[in-house]
Amino acid sequence: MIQQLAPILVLIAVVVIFSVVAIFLTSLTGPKKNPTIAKQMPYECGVPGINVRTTKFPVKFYLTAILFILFDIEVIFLYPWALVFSDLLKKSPFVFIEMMIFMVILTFGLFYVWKGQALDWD
Amino acid sequence: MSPELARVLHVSLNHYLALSAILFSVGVLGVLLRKNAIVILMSIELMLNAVNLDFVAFAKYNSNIDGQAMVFFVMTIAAAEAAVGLAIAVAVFKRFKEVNISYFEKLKG
Amino acid sequence: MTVEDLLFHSFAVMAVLSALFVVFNRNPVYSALFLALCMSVLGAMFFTLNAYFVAVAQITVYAGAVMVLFVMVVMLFDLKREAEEILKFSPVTLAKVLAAALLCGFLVGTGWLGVTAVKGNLALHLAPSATAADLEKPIDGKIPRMEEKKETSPDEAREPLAKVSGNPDEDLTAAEEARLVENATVPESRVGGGLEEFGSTVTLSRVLFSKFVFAFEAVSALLLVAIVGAVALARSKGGTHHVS
Amino acid sequence: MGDGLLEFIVNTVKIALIFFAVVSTVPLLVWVERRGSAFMQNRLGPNRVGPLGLLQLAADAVKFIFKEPFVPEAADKALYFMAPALCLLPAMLTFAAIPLSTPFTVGGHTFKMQVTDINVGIVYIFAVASLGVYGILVAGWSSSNKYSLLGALRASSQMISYEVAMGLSIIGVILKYKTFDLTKMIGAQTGPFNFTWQGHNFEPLSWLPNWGIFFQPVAFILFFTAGFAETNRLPFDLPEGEAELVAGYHTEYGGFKFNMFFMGEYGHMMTSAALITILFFGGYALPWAGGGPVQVQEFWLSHSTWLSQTLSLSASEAASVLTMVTHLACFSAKMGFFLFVYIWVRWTLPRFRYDQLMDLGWKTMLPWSLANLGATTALMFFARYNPL
Repeated sequence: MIQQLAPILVLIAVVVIFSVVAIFLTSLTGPKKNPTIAKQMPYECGVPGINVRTTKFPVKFYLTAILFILFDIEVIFLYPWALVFSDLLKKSPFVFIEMMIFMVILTFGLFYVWKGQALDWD
Repeated sequence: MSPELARVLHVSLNHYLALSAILFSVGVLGVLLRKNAIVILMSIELMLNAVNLDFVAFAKYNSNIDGQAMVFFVMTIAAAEAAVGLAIAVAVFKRFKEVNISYFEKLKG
Repeated sequence: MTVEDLLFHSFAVMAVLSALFVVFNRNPVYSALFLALCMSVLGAMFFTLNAYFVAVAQITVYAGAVMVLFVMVVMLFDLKREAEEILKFSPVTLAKVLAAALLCGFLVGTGWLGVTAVKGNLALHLAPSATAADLEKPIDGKIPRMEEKKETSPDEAREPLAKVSGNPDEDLTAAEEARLVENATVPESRVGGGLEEFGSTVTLSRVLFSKFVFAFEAVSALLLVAIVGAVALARSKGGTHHVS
Repeated sequence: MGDGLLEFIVNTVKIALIFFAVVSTVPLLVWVERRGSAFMQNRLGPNRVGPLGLLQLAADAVKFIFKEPFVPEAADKALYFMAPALCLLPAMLTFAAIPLSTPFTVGGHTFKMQVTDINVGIVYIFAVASLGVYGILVAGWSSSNKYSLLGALRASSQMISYEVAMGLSIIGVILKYKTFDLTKMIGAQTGPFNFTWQGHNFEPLSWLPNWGIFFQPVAFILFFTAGFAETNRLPFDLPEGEAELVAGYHTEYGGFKFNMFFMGEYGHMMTSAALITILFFGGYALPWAGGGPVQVQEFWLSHSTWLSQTLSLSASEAASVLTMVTHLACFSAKMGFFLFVYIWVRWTLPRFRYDQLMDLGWKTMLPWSLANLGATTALMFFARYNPL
């Protein structure tokens, strides 16, 4: 356990130290800050920028994320199943049937999403 | 380090239960104190996570793998809850431009 | 203090601090990011509990999916800092905080005492030198046995614990206490049964798809309902909130 | 304790070395990308600084370091500074689980050519890779710029959409190898092509290596395609579509902070190429070396006297070092090829439209990965329970 976890923690520390040192040192080496009004504004291509974000975002983006969560759960259940599938299959075909039921029910969900035009982006 | 302190700091199931209880209570506090519906949903997720910690700790200390299996079902419920809860939050936000929990009263009728 | 203890305590501090930031930060974006941190830390903690697959599943599902949705929603609603103080002084706030503190104390107390009580029994069962006769012996009558606890109703169940709560270790001799502490954690060799190293993932998968098969199929129904519900609520065309 | 401390220090140094190796591969890849694109478009590319323009890398680094540390006024300062690190971290953490070569022994200590030998390797990589979205979202939001936010939104939506197909395509591979461990997957791919159906071995194809791609070709195509989307590269680089969004989520970044986004992107690309190599092309194992790494070790045992004499190592230790170098070279060659393919595709294909991109992810790749999974499972099922 420690042999597996400790290197990850050390690597996190290395990356964090690298990032902090790099960002801090480059802020020292660079030329002095010279903020002008135009430079401080949000970037805009050639015209004076507007500082407020009033952009409306299509609800499609949330819907994609929501669907992702639900299918991600499906994938998480599939990983351990795939790991033991061939072993359990030697005992009985039940392991095949149970996942087929699971998949068929979720494919209904996909079908509903598809027909409900929740996946259309135009 | 005194032996008493060393004994208290030596990790056992109690420590995991205590940590889980603290996290759960922080989640409860969030639900009670906050008015932002999305933060309330987050606090509920925090409570579910505290329960997951209990399950995994029990699985280890009772050498019973069932606890780990339960975590998957808790996770599924948490994900379904977040998906539907945020869908409602999006719907409410589109109508009222706010996600204050008091606006949810106006959903009826 | 072993490395495991050190890891636990640092993870615990990180988890509690980030949980507190979730609740007490007025900017919901920070709340969401701190919750993602808290969940990742808990994932690392699962790793130390030898639950490898659960740990990565925790990070994939919670930190990688659920919290991404939260962060996206909060960022795109552009919810800035909240105007109201979270902890403004009023009797209601005080009552809320006190209620949560009481709950916390109660949970920690029951967890701690309950485990100490049960563990007395468990430690004996797991002691390497335990014989069959030892296992039959009740421990000193002071510590409730698991079987007794099951028979009592929830209200009565608190009673024996309350008795013990005075000082659980009071009537134990020093030798017994030392033995309890020694056996406080189940020895690694006795854990066996699939909790060692990679066996845990395979055993977990087997249990998941044989013992919990009904729950597993119920999960698919739950996910189907959630998909239909979320799409019906959130889609723009033909949804329940179609704005013309 | 002393021994444990030594091990800890040695491992820390190893981790730092692998980290800096990855970080310093990035400028090399940038050079290949610039020269390669120039070659493909019949231009010259950077050729002034140093031989073949190789010192351009150093010049770029100097330029990154001596830029004005610019922070937009409307930005959320804390998150603005954190975002580059959040982008770099998952890229490095995923690469940590990649086995680069066989372990080697020097002075009685065995070193693994891998930061951490995690037993749920492949799932760990997916878990950490899914955290890559945060860096992008945080960068886009904290910059307080509509282009950044739109770019971040597009990037994260695209990444999560293709993550489903990517995760599903891997299931077939796990079904085949019955493990999450990347080293064991490589071990299963040594030797000649071995496909047995109903007790009959496919003899005529035994000249092929036993690579995963011959068992899961559809999974390979899906994984490879999803890899482009996950790394936000052309033809799926809409988040940075410069005609619409200036530079996407890192519009407001400059200097070294921008460089860190770049490192993160190329880090993801390297992990992706390494994963393709391991899952479908035998990893570090030499093709056509029948006995796999063991055979290579045996070969070096009888051919390593020159090294064991010069470095005064024992024969087996010298052999293990040479085996490691051989396998590392093999792995680098395979991974380098796929990195080149990434660059090649970038300068060959045009960009998708956003609705086409989402349609491809949800309406083409998701059904295909489900079909691949169903077909693989059905084949395994009928191989066991033959209805005929």
